[in-house]
Amino acid sequence: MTAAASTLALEIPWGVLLGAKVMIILTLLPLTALILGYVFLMKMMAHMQSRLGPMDPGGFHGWFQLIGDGIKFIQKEDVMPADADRRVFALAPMIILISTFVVYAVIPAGPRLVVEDLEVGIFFALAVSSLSVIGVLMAGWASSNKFALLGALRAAGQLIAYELPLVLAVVGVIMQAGTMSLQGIVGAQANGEIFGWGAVGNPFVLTQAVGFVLFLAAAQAELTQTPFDMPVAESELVAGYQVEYTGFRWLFFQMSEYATAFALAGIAATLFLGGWYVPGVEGTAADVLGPLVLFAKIMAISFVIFWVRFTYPRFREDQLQAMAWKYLIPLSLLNILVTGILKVVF
Amino acid sequence: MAVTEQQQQAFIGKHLAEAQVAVELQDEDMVLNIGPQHPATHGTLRVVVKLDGERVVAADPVIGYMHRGYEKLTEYRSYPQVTTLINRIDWLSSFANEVPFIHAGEQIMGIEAPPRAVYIRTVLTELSRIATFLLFLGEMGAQVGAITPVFYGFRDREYVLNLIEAATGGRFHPNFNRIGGLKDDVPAGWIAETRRMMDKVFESCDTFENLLEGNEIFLARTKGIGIIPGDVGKGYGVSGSNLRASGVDWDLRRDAPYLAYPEVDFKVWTHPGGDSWSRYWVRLQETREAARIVVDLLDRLPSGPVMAKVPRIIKVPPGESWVRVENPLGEMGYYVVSKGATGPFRVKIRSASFSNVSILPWLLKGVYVPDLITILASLYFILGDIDR
Amino acid sequence: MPDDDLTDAEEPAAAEEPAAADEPAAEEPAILPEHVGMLAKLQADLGDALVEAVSNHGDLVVRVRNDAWHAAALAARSRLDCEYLSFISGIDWTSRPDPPNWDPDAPSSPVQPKEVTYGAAGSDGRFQVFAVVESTDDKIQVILKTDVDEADPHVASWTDVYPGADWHERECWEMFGVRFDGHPSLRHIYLPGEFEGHPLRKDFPLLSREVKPWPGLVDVEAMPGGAGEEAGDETAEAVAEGGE
Amino acid sequence: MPLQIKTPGLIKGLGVTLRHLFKPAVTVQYPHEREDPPQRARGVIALKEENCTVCMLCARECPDWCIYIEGHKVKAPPRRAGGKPRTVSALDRFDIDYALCMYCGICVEVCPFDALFWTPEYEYSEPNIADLLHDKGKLGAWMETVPEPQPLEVGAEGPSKWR
Repeated sequence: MTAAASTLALEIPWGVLLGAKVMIILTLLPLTALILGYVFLMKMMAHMQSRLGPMDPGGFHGWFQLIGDGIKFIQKEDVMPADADRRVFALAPMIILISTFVVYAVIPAGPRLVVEDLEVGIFFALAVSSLSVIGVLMAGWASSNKFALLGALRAAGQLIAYELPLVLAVVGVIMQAGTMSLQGIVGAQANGEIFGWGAVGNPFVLTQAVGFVLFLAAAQAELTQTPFDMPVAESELVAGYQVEYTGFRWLFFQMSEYATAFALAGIAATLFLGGWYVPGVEGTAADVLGPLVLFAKIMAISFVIFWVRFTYPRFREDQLQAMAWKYLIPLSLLNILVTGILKVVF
Repeated sequence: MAVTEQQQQAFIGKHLAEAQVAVELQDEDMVLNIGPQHPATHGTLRVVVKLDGERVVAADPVIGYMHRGYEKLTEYRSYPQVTTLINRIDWLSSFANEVPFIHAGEQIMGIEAPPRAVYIRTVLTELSRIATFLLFLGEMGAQVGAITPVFYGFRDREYVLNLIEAATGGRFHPNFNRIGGLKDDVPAGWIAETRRMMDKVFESCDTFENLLEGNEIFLARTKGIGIIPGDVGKGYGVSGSNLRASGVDWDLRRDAPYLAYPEVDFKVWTHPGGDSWSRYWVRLQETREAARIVVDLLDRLPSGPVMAKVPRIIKVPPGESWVRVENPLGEMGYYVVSKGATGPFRVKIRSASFSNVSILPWLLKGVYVPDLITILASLYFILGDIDR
Repeated sequence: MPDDDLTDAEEPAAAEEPAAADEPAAEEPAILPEHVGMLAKLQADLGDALVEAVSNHGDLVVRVRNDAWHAAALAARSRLDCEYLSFISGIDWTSRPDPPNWDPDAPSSPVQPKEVTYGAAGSDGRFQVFAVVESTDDKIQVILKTDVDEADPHVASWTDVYPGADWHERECWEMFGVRFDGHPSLRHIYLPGEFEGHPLRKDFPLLSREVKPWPGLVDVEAMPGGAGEEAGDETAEAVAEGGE
Repeated sequence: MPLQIKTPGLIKGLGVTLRHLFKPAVTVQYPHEREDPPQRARGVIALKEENCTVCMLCARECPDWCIYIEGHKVKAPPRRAGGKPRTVSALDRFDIDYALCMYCGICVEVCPFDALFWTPEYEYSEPNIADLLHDKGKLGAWMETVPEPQPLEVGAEGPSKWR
């Protein structure tokens, strides 16, 4: 969805280009968070619970609610606990936001619509997305609050445990596509054939169904969404590592939560659902249509993520660890093994 | 900086001494105050837990943040005024709170309410049971992390509250019982409406069964968590569904009959498990059973007056009476001592939640923090019922 | 029959307290037939420590001597299979000094009679501790009472018989000042640690009812300028009747 | 605690929420649409001033003592022509402090002269707690909203005593 076409960018000075890219992501990130927050948190959850959600702000179904909330948060007093480690406390939300921010850079939204088409795109995306653990730990530690500390420790254990199945689930896709570049993976799916029939390509969800489910489960944990929301568990730890945050700092946490959901859904859409590719559409048309298609796929995956979130109860921390180490990781290793064998056979 | 040892010691010295909390701190332990302001304690219960990691080493519930001194207040009020007060003890099933007190008064006076009044009292008691349990069925979900069930719980409870309001004028505090009967009969069309709503209650129970009761994550979170053996429960005075979920077949509606229960054929649900899931399951079954009782009673509602002949100014003759009933939360009883005045001389309120929660120090040893929340939720207490 | 001892014990109590004649217990048969067996079992264990027993509105009320309070719990638990503790609480039988702003003649004011009377199974002092234990198997319950010395109120703790007695005894100690010997940690349960006094004792005032004037005391003002000049006495009385 | 993924319980739960997504919501959009409470709902107390005889019964029976009444005696014309003029009590002040009121309805019930009525109106919240003290003018204004007594259910005896 970004418009930094590398072919056109040759003439533009490096600094200006970088600034433009940063600005694009900076506008995109809150926008996606707003869209997810409004569509799923405000409206879908409300209707699933026999409610309407906000209806008044903005006139039409309360579309302005979240923007209004954001404005409110910015106005709020910046409250910091007396015993807080002030610098770390202030830095933590930034780090979490930055880790999300960088992921956006590698997701392709069209043949030329990508901020940075890295050769190791998927590796890079998964690596930087796990940076948020550091932010969470910093937030929990600096808050000088026992609930926050418990939440942060839970988050650290959980995010590390789920980083592994997340990466392992992707390995199957990488093996099948033969590249780590996200554009390459989209291309591999577009040109793929299902038993010799290549009209719609081969979205890897068909051949990597296990990997897809594993990826979604791990992403759910990575995003600390129910049933894996122990770090913030409001009925146990009140709000976990976020408990002492208010105003715009808290807004950063929320924004990064939804933006990360969007980013991970984007990666899932790219890896498993064919990304921006639309059969039969090439060139500039794909640059226009691609973002829309990708957006639709992201919304579909986000729907599943949030649907699960609004339905299920929460695991206990030890159950979560058991699930990661006893089920998801062996399963993903098996998936890699089978993919490898099939790759060799066919 | 996070909490240093010095700060922690200072904290213990300052706060724990004040509240006289019996938690001794050793090395590497952390004291965590769950409450008095905490979403899981639905009210102002404070549980001081000593943690080793996330494992609870010792727990000491601190109650009294909501103590309103009802036993003292009743001594300064007349009988009708007391009725107003006591339906604020367990505010979720306030109609059921009024019944035993009124019974105690009627017993000392030697008055019996007319059959129609007794039937309507029974129906309203069961309706408040449904209202309480529907909220529990959702609330329990919220405590183990599912956000949606609690909304269904609130939504479906509303159907029942509307019925109670249509009959009594108050959603939460009906104040409908009078010594000798009821304030008034139910309005026209109420019975038909109640029948209609009971169908919705059955539907709602199915929803909870599908959404939560059979959910594998829910099972993993509640099965085997917080097991109360029947004998221990009895020693602590745990009652109601909590005791029945421990396999003790004990229901005052059947075993010490009152109201119109002897005339109804109903099943007392028990579960041998004794864990949090059993408590959920038993309450789910009891909600259905209560709806069945309501329908059954409405079919056979006798006609006639709803008020016996009583003097205009009620003076209860000297005497004392102990009346206990099976409230939604468990055994609720009033020990009313009268000396012939317009108000009671002494009222001992035996509320279910007080005893149900008193088992917590025993029950919470060695559980994890998330299980603590599950256990608190599954015991289902109302703070007003603990503190009175 | 153990009943013989009981009737002996009961008579002096009834003789001492003339007010006891008003009590329903005096009108009913002293012990209901279904309670005779229960009482015999308790009597066997407690002997003459069992001071008095009556059936009160279908419940067996047993008063035991203060030093037999613990034995009573054991007897109820072992002999009657009463494993279930309903509650332990206390009562202060003295009359309350009514708030100064109360009108004792107003029909609705809950002013208590000033003479000290005692309830079912009697009492010989100001404080009493009473408890209800139930048997979930036999579906029976017993109300146990014991007198507590006013000057030094104390009684044995039940915590080793019924673990649930812990909180109830804390509450009773806090509210009435009755010490429970052998209780592991008798500390405040509802009220803050520094609270002084025992709120449910009758001499502890309920301030909310003392600081505000009794609404009945503010009466209708007389007519300005020669009230009752032409008004007939009947009408004035009618007003006064409505007013009081 | 073995965890089984993809078992009916989890799927059934998803089904419940998905079905609710397409069901109409039960929310009542309050300021735009309002729910009508039942006729018996104890919303606010209305005062019929001409019926009040300043007998103080309600004020005394109130568990909270939240009713404040003051009155004075006035002369009224005789009931029969040629009779003596009577002395009646005129109401100076009749305040109900809704910040204290427990909505028990005892005052309405004990009033021997039918001067107090319940009405289901509920829209009288105030940002300032002192404004919850309704004087007799405000209480009198509620009289318009007092509903007719409802008919009773089949099998009930006598007319409704509800007020």
